[in-house]
Amino acid sequence: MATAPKEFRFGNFVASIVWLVFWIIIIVTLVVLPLIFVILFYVPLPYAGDEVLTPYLFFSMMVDPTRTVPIIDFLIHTDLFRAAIFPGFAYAAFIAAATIYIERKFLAKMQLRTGPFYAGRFEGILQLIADGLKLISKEVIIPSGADKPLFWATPIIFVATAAAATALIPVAPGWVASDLDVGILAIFAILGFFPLLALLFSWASNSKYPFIGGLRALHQLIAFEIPFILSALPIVLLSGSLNLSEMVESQYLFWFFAVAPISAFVFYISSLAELERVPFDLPEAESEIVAGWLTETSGMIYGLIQLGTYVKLYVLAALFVVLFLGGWMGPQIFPQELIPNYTGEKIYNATVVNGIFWFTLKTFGMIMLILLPRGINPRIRIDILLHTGWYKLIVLAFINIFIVLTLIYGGIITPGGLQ
Amino acid sequence: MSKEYDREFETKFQETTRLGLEVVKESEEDRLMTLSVGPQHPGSGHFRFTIKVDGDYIVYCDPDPGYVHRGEEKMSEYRNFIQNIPHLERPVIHDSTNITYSYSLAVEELLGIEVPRRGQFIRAIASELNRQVYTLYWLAIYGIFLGHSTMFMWPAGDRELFIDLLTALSGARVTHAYNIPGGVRNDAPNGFKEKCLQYVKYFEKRLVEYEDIFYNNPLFRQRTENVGILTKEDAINLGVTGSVLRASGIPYDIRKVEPYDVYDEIDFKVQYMKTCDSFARAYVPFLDMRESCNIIKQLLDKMPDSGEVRLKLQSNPKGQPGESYKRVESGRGALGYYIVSDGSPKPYRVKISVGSFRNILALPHLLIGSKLGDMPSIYWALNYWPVEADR
Amino acid sequence: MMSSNISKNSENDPKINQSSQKNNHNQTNLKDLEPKNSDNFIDRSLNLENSIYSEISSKFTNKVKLKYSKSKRIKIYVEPEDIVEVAEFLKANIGFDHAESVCGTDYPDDNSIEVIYHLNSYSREDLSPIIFALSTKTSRNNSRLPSLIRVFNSVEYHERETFEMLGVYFEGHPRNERFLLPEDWADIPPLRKDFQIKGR
Amino acid sequence: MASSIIKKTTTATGFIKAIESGSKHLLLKRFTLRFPEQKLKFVGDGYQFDPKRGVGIAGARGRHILFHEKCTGCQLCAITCEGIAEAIGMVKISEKWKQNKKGIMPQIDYGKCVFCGLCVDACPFYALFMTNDFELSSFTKEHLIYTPAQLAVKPKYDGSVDIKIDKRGAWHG
Amino acid sequence: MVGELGSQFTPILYALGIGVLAGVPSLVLSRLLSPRKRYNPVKFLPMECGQVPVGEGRSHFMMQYYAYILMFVVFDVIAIFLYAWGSSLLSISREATLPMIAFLGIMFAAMGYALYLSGRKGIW
Repeated sequence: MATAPKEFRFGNFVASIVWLVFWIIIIVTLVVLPLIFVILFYVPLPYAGDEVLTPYLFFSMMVDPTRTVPIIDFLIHTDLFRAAIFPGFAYAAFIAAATIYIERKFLAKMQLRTGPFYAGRFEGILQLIADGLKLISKEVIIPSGADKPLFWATPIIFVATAAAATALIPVAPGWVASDLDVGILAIFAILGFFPLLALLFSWASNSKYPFIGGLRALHQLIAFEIPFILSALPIVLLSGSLNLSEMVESQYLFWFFAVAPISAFVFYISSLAELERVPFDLPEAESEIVAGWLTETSGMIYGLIQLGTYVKLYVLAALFVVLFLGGWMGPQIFPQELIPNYTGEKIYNATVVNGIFWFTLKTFGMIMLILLPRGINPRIRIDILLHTGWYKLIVLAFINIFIVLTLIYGGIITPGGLQ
Repeated sequence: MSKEYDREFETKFQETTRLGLEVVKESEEDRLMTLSVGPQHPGSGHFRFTIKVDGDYIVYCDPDPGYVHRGEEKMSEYRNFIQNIPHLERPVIHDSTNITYSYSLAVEELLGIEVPRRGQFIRAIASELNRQVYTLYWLAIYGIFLGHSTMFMWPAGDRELFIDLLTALSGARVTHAYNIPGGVRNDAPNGFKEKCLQYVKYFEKRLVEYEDIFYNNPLFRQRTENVGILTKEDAINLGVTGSVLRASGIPYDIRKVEPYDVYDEIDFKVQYMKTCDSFARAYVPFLDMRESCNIIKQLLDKMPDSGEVRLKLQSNPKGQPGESYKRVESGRGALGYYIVSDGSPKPYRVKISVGSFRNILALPHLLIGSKLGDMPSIYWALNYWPVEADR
Repeated sequence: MMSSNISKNSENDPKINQSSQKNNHNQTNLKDLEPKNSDNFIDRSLNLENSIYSEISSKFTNKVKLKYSKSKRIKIYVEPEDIVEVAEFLKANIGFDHAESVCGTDYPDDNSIEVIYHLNSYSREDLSPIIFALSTKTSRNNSRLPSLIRVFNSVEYHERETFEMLGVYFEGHPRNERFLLPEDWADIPPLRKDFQIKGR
Repeated sequence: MASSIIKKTTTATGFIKAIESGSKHLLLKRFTLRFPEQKLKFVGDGYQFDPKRGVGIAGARGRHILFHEKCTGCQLCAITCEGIAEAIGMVKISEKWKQNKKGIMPQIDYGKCVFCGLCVDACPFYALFMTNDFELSSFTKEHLIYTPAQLAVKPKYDGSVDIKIDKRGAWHG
Repeated sequence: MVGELGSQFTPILYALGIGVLAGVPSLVLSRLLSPRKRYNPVKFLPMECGQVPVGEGRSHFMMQYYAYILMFVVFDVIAIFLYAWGSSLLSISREATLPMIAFLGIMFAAMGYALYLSGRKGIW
């Protein structure tokens, strides 16, 4: 595929490109543009600011850049933008990509290696793109006897589920795609999907090692779901709400980590298990069951599952930040006015930018903390895992619940803060 | 594992499991899953064993080595004593000095020669360095078998120190072809002693880090402690050797038991543990590495500064008719060569008795009744090198 | 031919001379090989070997034949029918508790295959350095030997290997099967002398 | 009695020590040898052999170097190699040397050579040595066969990197 | 009310759709770009470490730890119930917590008993 044919000539190549461009222009002018106009004639267009939002407004940007501001303002406040780009999927995917790079360099540093080094001029910064290109150009092998629709669909559902979880994370005041009243329950519901997807995929791939891996994923869910849920309960008690934004708002005086450190610890351990990261990577234990439920994955199917995994990592790190580390709360370090005496349309909001900054910073700190065990721990065994979950972590979680209850009923803490 | 479950398996498998016979009842057959571990398994190496799992427990195990059988013993009969050296070190390229060491000792007995004193010292140093290389490699694999990626990288990196020393000594990184009947191929280069001391001192500091991150790690302890108990009686019965034997409480080290060359002048202790579990089997090689550092220091200290390192043999030496059996302590235990000579320049029969081949006998014994998750920690703690076992 | 070399070296280098006197067991091997020396050479270290052999020969007077007894190595020859008995005696009364290797050697001239069990002891410390070679012979055409697996558990894989490499059938061994060779191996046992390597 | 008893630590101290040990290494130098840019320094010029004393001279065993003015075409290297790798074959050469009546010299196939260096040990005329150069990869098998003329060229190898040890760990530099 | 709640959930559906939009084209593109060679049927066998697979991949297979699974089925629901109580803790009277504590006590006792029994019977 990749090699050029023997009768390759550069002139022919350029000619074919010119020919292609010519035809594209012809088709666009004759077919696509009229089609757009016809559609625009019938579709009622929304108002952006005081003007009707039409494509012509974009063209007018060349003349007067300030005229596009209301359009951008309008666009970034739509649900679709929020779900797709900023607090939602694209932001999460960007952080996931950064996480992969950071993980590799961080682990390499700990292990006295260099890590990715040659792709990209600086310290292998383009390694991820290279890996993506490699994965996308690899053949996808589906084992015979596999459930083909499920086999193709599971990676997509995996990514979609991870994307859905990102929609619930509040990044800055007002900046959340879906500000649910039952946000934390919704996140638990979505996160509970992943082990089932692992089981689904292992069932679909009709092989023994994935099958055991899927069962192990299920056992991991069983071991850690209850401590995971219980460790978030003190926050609900303290903030009196199930809404994630309100949880952050109620931490304006102190982080809940101060009152619920044991819960935070339990939450951290459980999220490691939830993420199948190293002490708990039993479903992918390569020395026991080849690659666990990922054994039959190849090419882009593997790539999508990895993308979903790292997006999930972002979601859990962000959830930890939201629950225990005060979300976007932090000292105001950005100035109120970016450009002094600017009187035009306002797009820059100092509070929001500040919130995003602190949130991202804390999330990255948390991601580093989640990455750390991979460097220092071996894998755990499944009976120890279940034992740890049921005998130790549940008890620890309850201890913190009772501490918080005592604090509330003792009148030391009210939702307003310390008394 | 609970007591009841254990006993059930014990009674069932006590007699027959070791022989690899299948004793699972017909009615239970349908709920077992047959898994083959290897040859293309990240947890096996060039080796296959078929296991049957009942849920999380292994109920049957049948080792099937031979994927890298080269017929070294047959090949040796067609080459003369010197020419055998480069191919005999192929089974364990990470321990190639030791596997040619005992060959050289055996051939020297047949030829009736003795190595000059400086040659003996350099041989012993090369042997110790190479044992470090092997043990570090083994430790690296043990780390990654348990999912500890740092413990894969650190020993694999520190191994480079000893490889560097051996490169300076012999000229090749892994396949040294350094020991030869009559001594060693060449003298140590200038500055080797200082370099070696520097590296060994640095390595001793690194060993403390290994202990911190790996051996004292609670998760590692949980994975290995009380896993795969090989009692003293079983160890003797199965005839295991090397670190597996010493982990079962028997201080048996060829360097002490039957000192070859200069080892009777060296003051060192045989490292052993009495806990008999996987942890002991993983920890004894570590203790050996630490002791090996001491040995290297002593050897460097006592080594004569000059002298011959190799006897000048005739180009195609003929052995006296007879046979010899010589052993050295390799990274995997006793490594013996049994060589029969009929008076010609080629050996009549060469038998290599290797530690790996003896240790693998304990694998079914230990695996049956244990959990699937214990499989890597038991298997690789047996100090088994598939290529060496196959020869 | 080699002795000239050694003497030359010893004269040149006094250090070597000293060392060889110090660790004399390294040197005994050398002298053992020469029969005329071994008669009048009395070494303290050979006491144990001699006592082991005298113990065996007192029990099995005519059944065992001493092949050689040198420093830390003894080899005796036993007829196939007696080997289990001798092995049991060695294990129970003397203390050789495991086999280091089982080695078969093919002698087409005598039409025989010699099988040697190299025995060693972990439980008796004074026996640990000694390798006791228990050898027996069988004919090449109908090679059958009693298996020692009931005596020494450790011979299991070694005997299996000897079976496939030399075609010696061990009666009583549960798995006289292919072990190291490929699954589709269909030739004569490869370690027999009439099996030729390609091109040689 | 061996000092084989390991200190029993609690779970918490075990983890804390492990984390400390791991994070300490974030400050240490990287050990990796970045091969094409950095090349290891070897002892001497390569493995050589002194037939008079019967002892080799320490050095890396890379590809061979053949001194045409000393080679007598005695085939000893090829005979030695026959039982090992069968990499050395004797070929006719066009040039005339006084000591080489038969006009044959070794030609080495590096696709087969195992770099044991026993051919160097066998050469009694100081004609065949080994050099530091180990980068022999090529795209075809034919290119791995080195003719006597190619073997006579002294290769350039500019390895200058060594393992250095100091307080910030060991590194290649 | 229903419509309002529904509109709250729509961004999640958007995000789901975007996930699908990210996944499908990459798979399609991969399918277009990657080589597809089907001459070797052995290539498509399920992974069995280089051996020809024995038996079915999907089989009746049981892990020993089913006591945990049974407990999970019960206690997961109870854990979610706690949220209903926890979110309204500040708005209900203090006496309402007492039955909750009693409920937790029963839950703990039951769990402890279950863990103790399953540990004793050696189910895992």
